[in-house]
Amino acid sequence: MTLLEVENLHKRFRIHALGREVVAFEGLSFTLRPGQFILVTGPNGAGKSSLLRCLYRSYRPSAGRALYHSAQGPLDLVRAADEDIALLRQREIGYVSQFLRPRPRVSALELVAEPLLHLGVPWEEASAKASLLLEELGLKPALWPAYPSTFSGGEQQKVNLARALVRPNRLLLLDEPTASLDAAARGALTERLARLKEAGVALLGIFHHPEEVAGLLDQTLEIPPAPPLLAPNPASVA
Amino acid sequence: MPRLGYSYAFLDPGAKRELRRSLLKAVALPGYQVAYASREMPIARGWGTGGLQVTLALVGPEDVVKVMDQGDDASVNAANLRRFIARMAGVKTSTDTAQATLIQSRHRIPEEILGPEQILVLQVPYPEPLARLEPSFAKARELHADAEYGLVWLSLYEDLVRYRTATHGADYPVLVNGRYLMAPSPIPRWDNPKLHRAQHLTLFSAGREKRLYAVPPFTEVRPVEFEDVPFEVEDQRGWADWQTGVRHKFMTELPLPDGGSRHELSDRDYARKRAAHLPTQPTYFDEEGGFYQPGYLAPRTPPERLERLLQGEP
Amino acid sequence: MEAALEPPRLEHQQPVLRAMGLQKSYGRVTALAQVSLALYPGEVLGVVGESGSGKSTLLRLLNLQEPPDGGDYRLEVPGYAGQNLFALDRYQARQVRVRHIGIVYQNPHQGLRMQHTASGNVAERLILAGERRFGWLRRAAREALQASEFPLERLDEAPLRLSGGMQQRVQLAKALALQPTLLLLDEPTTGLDVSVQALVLDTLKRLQRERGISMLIVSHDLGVIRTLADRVLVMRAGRVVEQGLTDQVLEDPQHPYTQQLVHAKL
Amino acid sequence: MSPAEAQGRWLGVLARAEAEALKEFVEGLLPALEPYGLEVLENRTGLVMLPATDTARGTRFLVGEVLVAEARVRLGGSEGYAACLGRDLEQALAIAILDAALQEGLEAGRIRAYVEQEAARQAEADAELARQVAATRVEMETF
Amino acid sequence: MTTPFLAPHEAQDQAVFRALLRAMSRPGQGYRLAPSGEAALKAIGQALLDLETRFYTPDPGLRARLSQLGARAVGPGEADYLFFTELGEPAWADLEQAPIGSLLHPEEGATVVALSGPAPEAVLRLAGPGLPAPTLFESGLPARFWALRNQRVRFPLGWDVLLLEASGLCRAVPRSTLVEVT
Amino acid sequence: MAYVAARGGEEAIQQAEALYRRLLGPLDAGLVRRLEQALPYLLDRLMGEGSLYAPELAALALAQTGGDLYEAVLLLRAYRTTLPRLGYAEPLEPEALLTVRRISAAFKDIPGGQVLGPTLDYSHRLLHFEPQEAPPARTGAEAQASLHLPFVADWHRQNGLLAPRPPDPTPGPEIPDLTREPLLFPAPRAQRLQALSRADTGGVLALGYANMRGYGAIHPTVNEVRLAYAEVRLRHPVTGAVFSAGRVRYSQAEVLTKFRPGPGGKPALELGFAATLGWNEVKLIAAAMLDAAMDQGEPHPAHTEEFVLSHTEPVEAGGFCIHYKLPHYVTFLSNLLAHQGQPEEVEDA
Repeated sequence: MTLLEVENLHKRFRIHALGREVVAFEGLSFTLRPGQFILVTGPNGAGKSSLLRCLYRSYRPSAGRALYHSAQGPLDLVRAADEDIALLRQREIGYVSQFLRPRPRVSALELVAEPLLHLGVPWEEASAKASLLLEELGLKPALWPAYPSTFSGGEQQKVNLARALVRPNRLLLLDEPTASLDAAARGALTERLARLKEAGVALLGIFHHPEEVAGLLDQTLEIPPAPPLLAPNPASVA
Repeated sequence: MPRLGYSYAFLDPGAKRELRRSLLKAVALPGYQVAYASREMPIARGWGTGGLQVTLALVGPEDVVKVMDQGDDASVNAANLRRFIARMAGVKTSTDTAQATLIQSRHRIPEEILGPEQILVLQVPYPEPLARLEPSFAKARELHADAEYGLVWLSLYEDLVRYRTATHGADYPVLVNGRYLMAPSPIPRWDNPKLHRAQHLTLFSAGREKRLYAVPPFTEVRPVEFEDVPFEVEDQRGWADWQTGVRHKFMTELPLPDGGSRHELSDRDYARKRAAHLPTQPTYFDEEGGFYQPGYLAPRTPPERLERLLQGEP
Repeated sequence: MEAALEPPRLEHQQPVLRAMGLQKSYGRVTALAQVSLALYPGEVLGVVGESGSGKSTLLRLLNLQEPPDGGDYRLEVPGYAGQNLFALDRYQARQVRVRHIGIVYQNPHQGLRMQHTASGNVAERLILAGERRFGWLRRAAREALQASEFPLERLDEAPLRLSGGMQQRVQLAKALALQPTLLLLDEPTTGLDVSVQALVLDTLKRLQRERGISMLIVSHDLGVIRTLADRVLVMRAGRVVEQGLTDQVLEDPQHPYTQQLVHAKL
Repeated sequence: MSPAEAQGRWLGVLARAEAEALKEFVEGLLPALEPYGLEVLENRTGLVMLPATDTARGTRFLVGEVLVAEARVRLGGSEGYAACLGRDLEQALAIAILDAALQEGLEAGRIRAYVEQEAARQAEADAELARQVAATRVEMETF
Repeated sequence: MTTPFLAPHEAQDQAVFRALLRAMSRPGQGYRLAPSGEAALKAIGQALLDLETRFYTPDPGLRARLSQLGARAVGPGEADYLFFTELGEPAWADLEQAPIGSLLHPEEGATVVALSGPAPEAVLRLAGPGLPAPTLFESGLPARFWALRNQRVRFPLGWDVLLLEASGLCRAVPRSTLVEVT
Repeated sequence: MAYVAARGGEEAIQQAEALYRRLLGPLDAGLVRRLEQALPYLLDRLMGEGSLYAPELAALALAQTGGDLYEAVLLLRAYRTTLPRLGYAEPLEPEALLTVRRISAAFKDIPGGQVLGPTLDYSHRLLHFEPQEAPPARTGAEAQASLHLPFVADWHRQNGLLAPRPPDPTPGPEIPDLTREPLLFPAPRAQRLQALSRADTGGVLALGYANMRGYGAIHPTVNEVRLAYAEVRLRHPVTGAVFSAGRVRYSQAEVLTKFRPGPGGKPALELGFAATLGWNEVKLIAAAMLDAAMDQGEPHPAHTEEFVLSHTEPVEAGGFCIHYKLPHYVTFLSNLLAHQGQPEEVEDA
């Protein structure tokens, strides 16, 4: 049984001002099962991040198919309606970025609890879960009611991770989540990922230091280097 | 020689028909202001030309006409109008409220309860109850079309917040038949309740502003009020007529040279009858100040209660 | 080739708002050309575009302030569900507008009676909906102002004497007093200091989350849109040139105009 | 000149004629006309509403009312009519009688002569006015 | 100065108007008009119609008589006043079109004047302005008429009805009245 | 009892009117005739605002009121109400006007020339203490003299600066008439022009002046001012022959407000217009400006049709102003009691 079947996925950026296209990646195919952890590797600029963003639909894939078996039925993430993607993001698909985007005047605890609040979880329960996770990742309790915009990079990233992990997901996309973390936090994360994997969450991730999660990896997806040059925009040539 | 003879009741038949058509529509649309052409009359605009036109459109040889101003039949303007109506229509006139079939009045409704066949014509300076809040008649018309009267209750709300009382005196706006907001003409608030489910027909006419409207008998007429802060009439509980000692009827205040004042019944016909111990009709407010329709006027709001409401304790 | 999106399959809720083929011209100027949009429960839809793109016209139409030349507009509100609201008479249209649609304008003068009290401005909404209990109005005005994080000690001051940020809170309280189904926001933070802007945005975000109100926000400020909107419509010369999830439109804009807009602003 | 134009001309000239002289003239004719049966049908004052035309956009509007005296008489088989500005009922009556007489062809020679004499006087007065107005025309320098 | 003279026709107009005003003020109550039957229709026309009004009637004879008042005969959709000597099948379509006014100008709703049949055809329960309490009233007009009337009246929109009975009584049912056909 | 006994009030009003008459002095036909001859411009203003052309009655009204213009206008208006309307004259066609004065500020010279006509515009405003004889008429050629002077607007039209004047075939009885139908806003243009023709000279001047001083976005240029005689043409009821019942003094003004880009790149003009019975140049220039300003749709009151027309009606404005002399003690007391005990704003706790 698979959770995600990616077939011949392409991503190109069409830059109208320059009349050019930039290729991010081309012709990717792979499958991902529940509980499987695939590491995405490849040289810088190969389009590793772009792949994750395409699956999260922060980017619009240019061609191909990404059949996702949601709890409510299968759906091609390439063509699915925005409304459906929004729904999946709220309930099934998580995404951990490299950086937190803090909002002014929102406390760390509130920011982490927010995804649960969106699902209608009462504040008491949501904040308890958020506290637990922040504790696990080693953010000092004194900082919980503070605004993360004043935090260090590492502290911010803990909040970011906690926010992404606080809610149960079926698919988790990890884009260099450990970049600015201290060793203790990295350890906590690895531990948490192991538990998620055990619980059947499918993981697709980019790691600067893959050795940290080596024990959890099932497979590696190697993205070949992207073509080095800008390709002329076929539309503008024609 | 120019034509010397005037039409019966001054207005030419065409003007009368237009007024009559408008009056019938006004009765069918309680509280709604019907626009009419409003002829120029031989008295100045603002001096009762609206009321006069309606009276002249109504009047026939069988009528007995009473005209009063501020409650007084002897007021110069009332006398002048009465003279004109009598001259132009050859009708009987009377100062006795009970005798009159047609009563044209400025700023008062008589104290004695009007009978079902009597018609009261009130002179109106500003027909538009929204004018203080929306000076454009064209825009006010849209507000009436939508029954959008929030502004009026808002203004009462603000009065209560700022002054702990409604500051609107005479011409206190009313909602007629649950639909149209209406200016009752500058009658004192004391007279407002008299319009509610009255037996008689009341017609209102503003000559200068060219609008007429009606409150048919037995029509709901409710002042702008809050359920928990009910409308109040003028507080004259301590006042008595200096000549007759009568209380609980609307009084006017007469300043005295020594700086004090005394009080006098505003309805002079009623005062005359009371002074002469003549029989009178039942009055809208009884001798204790109770209104003849029990329950319509709620008790006054005590200041402590208003303070609690202001704090949001319903 | 750009993949055409399919209609929603997982989203089983009915849209709260569905507008189809909105059309509006002023003389020879086309303000809106075949604009269609849907808004789901609890969703925030951003509308971006430069001035003259038709954003304001769209808001006026959706607020039933003026009729379109063509189109169909439905809101899932009691009594009017499944009806084209553009076909209502002026009285009914007003009922819908008063009870079910809230609006916050960029210019508080447009949305508030500046000489009245702040609480009165909020109370008026309830009055329009038929509330005639003074104590109740006071309570509701307090609650709505409190929810909009307005300082209650200034409850009975005139907006004229309040700061821009406070004025927006009064507008918001007024818009929310009747728990509208739809909240329209017309550049709600434009003209405010950055710090005040953040406070207002935060209030909006919280209210949206707590009350599940569907919002449509018009702004030329992409930061505001990113903070609040789930999805975005990009308008230009009366047409929708692009729509998508907010992060997608901002990070991977497809249409040349959107690219220009995003790159000019970010 | 069509009969209607001719009638329009005499009615216009008579309306502007000097009233006292006109009345005297008609007084003198009455003995000759009365045998044909003279009946006054209407003689009253009233208002005539005057529409005007806006020269900017062409809208027709009502500029105001004009007081006129009018008269209708029957003489023989004709109905004479007159209206003239003001409230001189006798003047209107006098003109209406002349109008009827001219239609009937009674005393036509005398009446026509009177009308022509009046017309000439009025034309001269207009011409004199026109000359005086023309004298106020500003002569622009020409190079 | 002597009092101006009240001409007989003016006296009739005044009396008719006062009766109509009473009737309009007290829905369902009968007030006597001096003339009855078709003459009453004409008397109402004379009291209210002139150059400034438009009327409709399907009855050619009545149309000719009312036109003499200077009023313009028009179609039912443009009429200020509609006169019916009888209300049957063809009248329904006319009444469907009768103006009900607009929210900005509800007074543009028409007045429907009709001769009422001799026998009671519908029992109505009337309530609203002019009525101290809900009142039953036997109408000589068919229930179909009242159903149509109720369908067209959305206060303040709608038309006002004047009924003329053979007895010479005139009754009014303005649009402000709630009419329930029992 | 047909009449109430004259009590204090009634006796007083009769005596008040008598006193007024005594102070005014005797009034006879000779006085009225002299006023009619001596004060034609005052009568013009009175007849224009009274909306009734009847110089003899205007003089009578003036005599009866001692020259109180508002009272005199009211007399004329009220008298008007009592007269039957015999009918409608044939519409007054601009081309048929017998013009005695026609000037334009828009051009140095115009077709037909700048004709000053009777005016004091360029006279020295000196009081003359000696008796004045009418100066003799200058006699002379002027063979071409005509009272039919062309219209400056027609020149604009020939040059494509102004839209053609569309024919308005509305017959008299169908022209909207504010004396028969109430004025509702927005008003048809015909009613607007009718209202301006009857409007109060002082009121129109004040609002027009406010516009000129910068409250309006208008910089007026007088395109044309014209004083004329107009024939009142009626139709013979039997034969249908059209004839003139006499001449009335009539004046009109056009004010040029601004240029707009028109079709074909040429500028297009906007003209405001006003006309009245009698000769009254000040009122017409101000009124024509207001006519143009009312189409600008800007919110200043002096630009707003409802504001301008509602407040420049002399009988209504004057009457309402003096109505405040009537007793108001009931309303005054009611208002007083409404405020009693709560005179100051309550400070918030």
